[in-house]
Amino acid sequence: MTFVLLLFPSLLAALLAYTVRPYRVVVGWANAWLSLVSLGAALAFAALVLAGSEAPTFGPSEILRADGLSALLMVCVAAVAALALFFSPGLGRESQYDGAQLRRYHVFVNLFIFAMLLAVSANNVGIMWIAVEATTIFSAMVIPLALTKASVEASWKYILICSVGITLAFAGTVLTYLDFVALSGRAENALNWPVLLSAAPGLHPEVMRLAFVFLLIGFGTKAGIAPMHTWLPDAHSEAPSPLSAMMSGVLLAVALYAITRWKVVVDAALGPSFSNQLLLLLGLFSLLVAAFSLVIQRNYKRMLAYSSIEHTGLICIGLGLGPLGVFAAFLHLVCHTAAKSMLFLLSGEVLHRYRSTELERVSGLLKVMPWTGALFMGGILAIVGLPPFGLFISEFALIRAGFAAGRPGLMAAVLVLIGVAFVALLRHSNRMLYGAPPEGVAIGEIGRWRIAALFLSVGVLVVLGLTLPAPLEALLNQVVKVVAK
Amino acid sequence: MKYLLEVAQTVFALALAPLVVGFVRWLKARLQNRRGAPPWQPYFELVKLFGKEMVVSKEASWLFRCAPYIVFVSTLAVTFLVPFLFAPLPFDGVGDLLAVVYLLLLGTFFLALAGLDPGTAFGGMGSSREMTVAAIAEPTIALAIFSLALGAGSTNLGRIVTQTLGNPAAAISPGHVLAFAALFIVALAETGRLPVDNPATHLELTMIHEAMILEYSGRYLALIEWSASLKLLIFLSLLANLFVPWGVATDFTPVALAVAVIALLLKLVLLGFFIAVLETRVAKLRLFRVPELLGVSFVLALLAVTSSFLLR
Amino acid sequence: MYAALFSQLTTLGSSGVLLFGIALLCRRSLHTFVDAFKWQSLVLAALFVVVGHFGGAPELYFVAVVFFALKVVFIPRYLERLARRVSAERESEPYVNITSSLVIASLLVLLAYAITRPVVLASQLPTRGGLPLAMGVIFIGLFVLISRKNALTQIVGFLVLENGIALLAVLGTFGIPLIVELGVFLDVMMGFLVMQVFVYHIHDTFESIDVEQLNQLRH
Amino acid sequence: MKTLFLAMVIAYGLGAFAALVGGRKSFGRWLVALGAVLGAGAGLALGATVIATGIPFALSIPELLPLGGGLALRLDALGAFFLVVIGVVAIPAALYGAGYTAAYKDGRASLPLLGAMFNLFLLTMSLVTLADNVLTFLLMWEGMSLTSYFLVMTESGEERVRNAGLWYIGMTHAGLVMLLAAFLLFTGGAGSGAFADLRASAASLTPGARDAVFVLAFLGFGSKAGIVPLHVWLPRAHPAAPSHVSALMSGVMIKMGVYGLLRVALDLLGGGPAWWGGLVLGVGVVSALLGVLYALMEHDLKRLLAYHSVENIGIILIGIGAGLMFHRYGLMSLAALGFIGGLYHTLNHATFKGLLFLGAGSVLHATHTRNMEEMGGLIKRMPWTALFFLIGAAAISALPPLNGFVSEWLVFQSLLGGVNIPVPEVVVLMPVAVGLLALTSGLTAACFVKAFGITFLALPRSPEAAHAHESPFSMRLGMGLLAVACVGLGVAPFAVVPVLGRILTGLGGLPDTRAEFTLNVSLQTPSAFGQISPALMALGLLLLLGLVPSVLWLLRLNRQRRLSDSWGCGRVGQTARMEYTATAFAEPLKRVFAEIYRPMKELTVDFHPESKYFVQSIDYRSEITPWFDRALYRPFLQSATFVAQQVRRLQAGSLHLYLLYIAVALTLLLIVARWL
Repeated sequence: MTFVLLLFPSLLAALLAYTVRPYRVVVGWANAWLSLVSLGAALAFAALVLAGSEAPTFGPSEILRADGLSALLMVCVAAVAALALFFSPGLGRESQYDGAQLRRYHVFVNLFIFAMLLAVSANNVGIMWIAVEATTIFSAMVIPLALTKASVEASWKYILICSVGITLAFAGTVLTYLDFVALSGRAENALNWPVLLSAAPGLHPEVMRLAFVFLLIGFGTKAGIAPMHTWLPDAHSEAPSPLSAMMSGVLLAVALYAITRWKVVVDAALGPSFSNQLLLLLGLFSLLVAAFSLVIQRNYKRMLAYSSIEHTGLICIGLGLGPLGVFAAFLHLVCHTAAKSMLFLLSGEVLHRYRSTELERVSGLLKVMPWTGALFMGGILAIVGLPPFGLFISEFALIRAGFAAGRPGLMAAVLVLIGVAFVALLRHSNRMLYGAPPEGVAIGEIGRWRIAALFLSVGVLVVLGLTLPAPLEALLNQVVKVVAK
Repeated sequence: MKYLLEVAQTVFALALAPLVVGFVRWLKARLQNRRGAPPWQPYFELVKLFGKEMVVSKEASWLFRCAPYIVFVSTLAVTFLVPFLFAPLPFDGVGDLLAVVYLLLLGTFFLALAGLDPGTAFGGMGSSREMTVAAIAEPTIALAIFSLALGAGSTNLGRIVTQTLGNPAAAISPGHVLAFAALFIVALAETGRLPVDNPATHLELTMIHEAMILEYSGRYLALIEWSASLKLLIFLSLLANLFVPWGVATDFTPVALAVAVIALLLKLVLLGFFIAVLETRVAKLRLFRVPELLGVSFVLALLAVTSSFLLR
Repeated sequence: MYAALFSQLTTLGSSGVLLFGIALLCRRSLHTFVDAFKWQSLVLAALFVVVGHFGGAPELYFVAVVFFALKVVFIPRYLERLARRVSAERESEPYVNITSSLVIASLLVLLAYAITRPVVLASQLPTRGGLPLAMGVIFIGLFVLISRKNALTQIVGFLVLENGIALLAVLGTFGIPLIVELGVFLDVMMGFLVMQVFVYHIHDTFESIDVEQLNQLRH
Repeated sequence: MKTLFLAMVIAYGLGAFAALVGGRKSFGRWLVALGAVLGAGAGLALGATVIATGIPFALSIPELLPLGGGLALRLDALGAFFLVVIGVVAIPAALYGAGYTAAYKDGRASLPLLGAMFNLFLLTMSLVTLADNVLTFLLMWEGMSLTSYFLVMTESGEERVRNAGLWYIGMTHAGLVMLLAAFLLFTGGAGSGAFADLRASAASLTPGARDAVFVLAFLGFGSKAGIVPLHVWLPRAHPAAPSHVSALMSGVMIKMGVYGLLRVALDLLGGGPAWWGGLVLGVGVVSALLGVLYALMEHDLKRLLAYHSVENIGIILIGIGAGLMFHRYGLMSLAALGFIGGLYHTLNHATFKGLLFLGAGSVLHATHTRNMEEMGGLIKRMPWTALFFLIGAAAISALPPLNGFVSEWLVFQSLLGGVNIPVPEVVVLMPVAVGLLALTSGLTAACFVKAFGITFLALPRSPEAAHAHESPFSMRLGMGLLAVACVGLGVAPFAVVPVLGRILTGLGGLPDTRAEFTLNVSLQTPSAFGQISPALMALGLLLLLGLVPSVLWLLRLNRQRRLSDSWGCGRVGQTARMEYTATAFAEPLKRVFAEIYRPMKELTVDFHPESKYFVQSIDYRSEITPWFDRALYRPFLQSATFVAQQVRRLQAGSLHLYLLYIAVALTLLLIVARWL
């Protein structure tokens, strides 16, 4: 039942947006409020998991399932989705988009949310793959809301690269299934994750190695792991900001979730060292590419996108560092989700006011919009890993895990690269925040409620920076139990 | 009693100081085949200056008026620490050799400030040069102290003197000799003698000390001149009594004190003669060659310390 | 005897699929390009039937029908229409000329053989002989995507890539669970529809569907 | 003690809150200052209590920072000393700030932010001294850096300030990275990271790991302390910050690096091989000398002071480095001497540098310029500021009987004690250190003659300087307090040194050596190697200063005084253009040390078009780029940019290229998975 409450609202919202024609403001609001139902359901799952109940399942051949890992991701996805929907275009009176565009936006964004929620609640890894593939398709439809050369280019690259990548992931899925069939014959629920996991120790290591490479490359494309990240800066910078917020905040997390799921299976077959090494390798490479791409950057949304790649890299490294690392990685994921979604939403407001995504054209943000500017600064400080924000703690935990895993050299490299990203990000954001505002930019704040909503994000980050609430800690421990026994 | 003697020694030093300057000047004149003013001429000059009115620049501040006193007092304070006639002094524990150096630096510091105060170009030039020389002379002084302290096991002047007296062989050790040479060069620089500075000239571009005190007159100038001569006496006495301490009284019998006075005068005559000869023989160095000279002294001091180590 | 026939049929079929994939590389006009893809899909659909029959997986008949409808009828027709609409009858020069393409394709097939060795060893199915060929099709699909400049040919390349995986699935497992298979078809269809929408967008904004000009977003 | 601790936290908190609510109003500014004063006062009292009673204060909040073993606070004597140092400077600085920040009402800066960050800065800095586990320490450390970053960015309207802020936060982050690595290497990534555990596990570390921990910690703390060549942020950030903040940053914050070094090297690691001390000492000497050399060439008053902070940190490190070396050779009294010298100089530098920065702030406040070439004559217009600045200048030049002299004397004595080290190779380095330290102190005196002379004396060089005015009472009060502290610390070392001895007792196994350092009102070094009594010295100087004029008065000499034009060798019509400038003042030293400065000179002469014997204009330009900028940072930044440019090429815009990346990545990983 809770699964219905989780998944159904976004489908309903998409349907609503589809049937009401032309678009009305009330639809946008209805969708936003509906998303809170999903959030409630996600929280309910988290509570269930914390209460210690066996992972609840749903549907024919247990097609949906919610263990700790899923619950954590559900909460993240639902929360960011709700936040993004409240910031969506078409909720106020004036909008830069026309009715048809708004309608298309609301239909596909809700489908996108549905696909993400499905991906994290699917028990069947095949369904999970389908849902992840669907996220690409739906989100690609929203990127070029206003048809410009840049947005069309970005969305074409996005859909092609991600489709290719994700197809490769399917090849990996098939290879695993093939191995499973070779081991124990065909079975209808063979692709269910627990079934797969229990069979995993008997699977052929050589096949599983190949399969994991396909899966890692495939889902890694979606997660923005270098060198498959190339679509990410383009798509994030051209998408409407609420969509960017979701893509950067949770879509990457969903893809990482898929990788984690598969990692568990592969580890059961191979032992953890193979997948860990690949994750560390690709994570470090992502960090390298992202950090140095940040050094010379002219566009603030792209800057944020590269920062997402950086954090994806960090999370990958965390995943490759054993239980402590997994704990840190998912804490990092939660914090990054909160911070980055807020930053992208704010960047939407900045873009709206300055009418440019060029760093050079944006200055004096703190004067133009004091609260927005302050929030933006808070977000930047958070993502570069300064206290009192959660990422400081999670990065600390991550680095500590690296030292505990006996990889000081790797951690040294990580620290240096984080440092490069740190300076680069602060340099660019300083330019945005301070100085004199350019001529012709109106001075004044955005809506009070939006500010308040984003202060929630900051609040979450600060709380995570100073303490670790017991429920979250328990949930993360559940995740660690699922991922790295 | 001890304290009275100490005060008496200071008064003696105060009284002796102008004579030393006058003696060197007279000797120099004789060496240059001039008749020269008598050695006691500086006393007349002091009296004359004390009797004159003070002309003070409009631009100068209170600092200009205070500086002569500070310079004089800091130099005077040093005389309480230096064993001119006997050792250990009762005030020995108040300040050691480092304190002596820094007290002298205190005077230099304020004199340099006073040079800047009236805002003339010459004053500034003098201050700048004075501070440059003082700064680059510092390492040598410190090392010379190091070397002396190594031998004596203390930086306090009384201890150094008594230790050297107790161990005569130390006085002719290479470390001692080298340190003496180094400190001698520094003493020339610090007291504004040739080849670093020419005390006898007011030639605009070469003067250092004189440029600084150009604006002073009357009592102020008297105080400054007096403290300058006192500084010369202090340095010469330090050279004389720290390195060659024989004659310095260690008890307070009149005989010992009389011997001490005579010994000190003899050593001062010797040193004064040496300075006079030197000042007759060498020309003033260009300002930017001075660091080279002080560099030589630094190397000498460094060698002194090193050899003290190796022979310890 | 029965098993040997099955094995030979599937190997033959997979070779056919691979051959059409390679044939794709020598095609210049869009029409023939789509044709090659159509034939490839047709062979693949037939292979579904064969595996369904010999392997005792009756749901594969159903899959074959859907596959046929989608990839042999629906998509090629749509592609043709699309090509006419955006007036892209001929492709511009590819990055790699045909001769080199063929050499690279053969190397890719060799690589596929080398890499799938453990998979072939792991599988006991009579169809396992075709697995390297399926991997080869995947690589060739990727290669088409990389070397062709036209948005439409890229779509075809992508579809070939999918065909490769479908081949892998059917040979290695006699078809993945039906519900997943249906989901995949849904995705393929939606993906294709969205892509063709974008082809229109590209055509509208750039006045050509040459992907090479999509290079404004950098760094 | 808990009450004092809570009072400190709450006072700072309320101060920050008051700033956010009403920081713009005059009343609010006073509340901000009040919060800081009360907080600092409570901190001071807490520190003093801990030192006096010898009982550490401990507090742990396991609910916060659960990942790092909870928020663990423990104030031992060493931390307490630094807490006291914070209080000593923070109270005057806060009072001063109440008046100083009035100038920001013009909207150049956000007063609420400034006030809030000021209080939070003090709070986090105070908590650094209390932190008792790794995560708490790092959190407070970074909190201190972040809040001070905002303080540096106060006048963010200026490009220069933003640049300074970036340098600052970049360097400080680099430092944090090294600290993080050091601590995690220390703990091996395991355990709660409680300092007690670290102390216990120090012995079980391999020598290599210990060395690595030490070097990383030294670099990390050094970047905060401002050792050469990691000091580059100092001359940038300190001038940019408001002056009372500069006073705190320079007077106190950089000392946290010293605190950290002592904590890690001496307390947690329990000392190490001789080269640790040698490294610290060597870096100290180089920092001291280069700091003062570059200070001499500065004509920006606050930059000059910032370079002097580098110099003084160098002196502190000389003491500490000597202490570490003696510690290694078991010469515990001498080790205590070195550490006492370092700590004493820490306290002294806090007072006189705080004072000097406040003085510089008053000048800036009055003239709106930091360029010394536009100042002059301020002694008449700002007599109090001038007096206080003079006291600070004399103290930093180590002139007796002020505090700088005492601590430099202690450091000198510790170096002289180096002869007791049984290894000749080590000993022969000592004289070099002595010589360079002496050179440093001489140059410092020269530099402050320049700084004070050019700024305050002679004729005003600009209309702003001519119309300068004295600072308001609150600012003078702040400076006055510090000036008193300078004098007090200078004449009463016999009271301070035993306290320092007590603080050191037990650290890294140091015995109680208090008895060896004092003799009534005198200060002496172990086995009476040297003995001074600044108190008597001061008394004597005062007596003589009274006596000499009295005697002259008694002699009834001519006391007539006539005001007149400056004589200047007969030049009349004295104007400010004839004055010696700061550049000119430093010129001889620039020539002497040209090998180090390597100045870039440019001389352009324009002749009259008719004849080359008539010169129309001469344009002379000379610029000094510090060698570490040239040799270290520029290549580093260039190579980072180069790498960035290469990496940027990945995102070349071509879809085919991107797909190729995927294919290549896939192929490579498949090959890896199949065969490796």
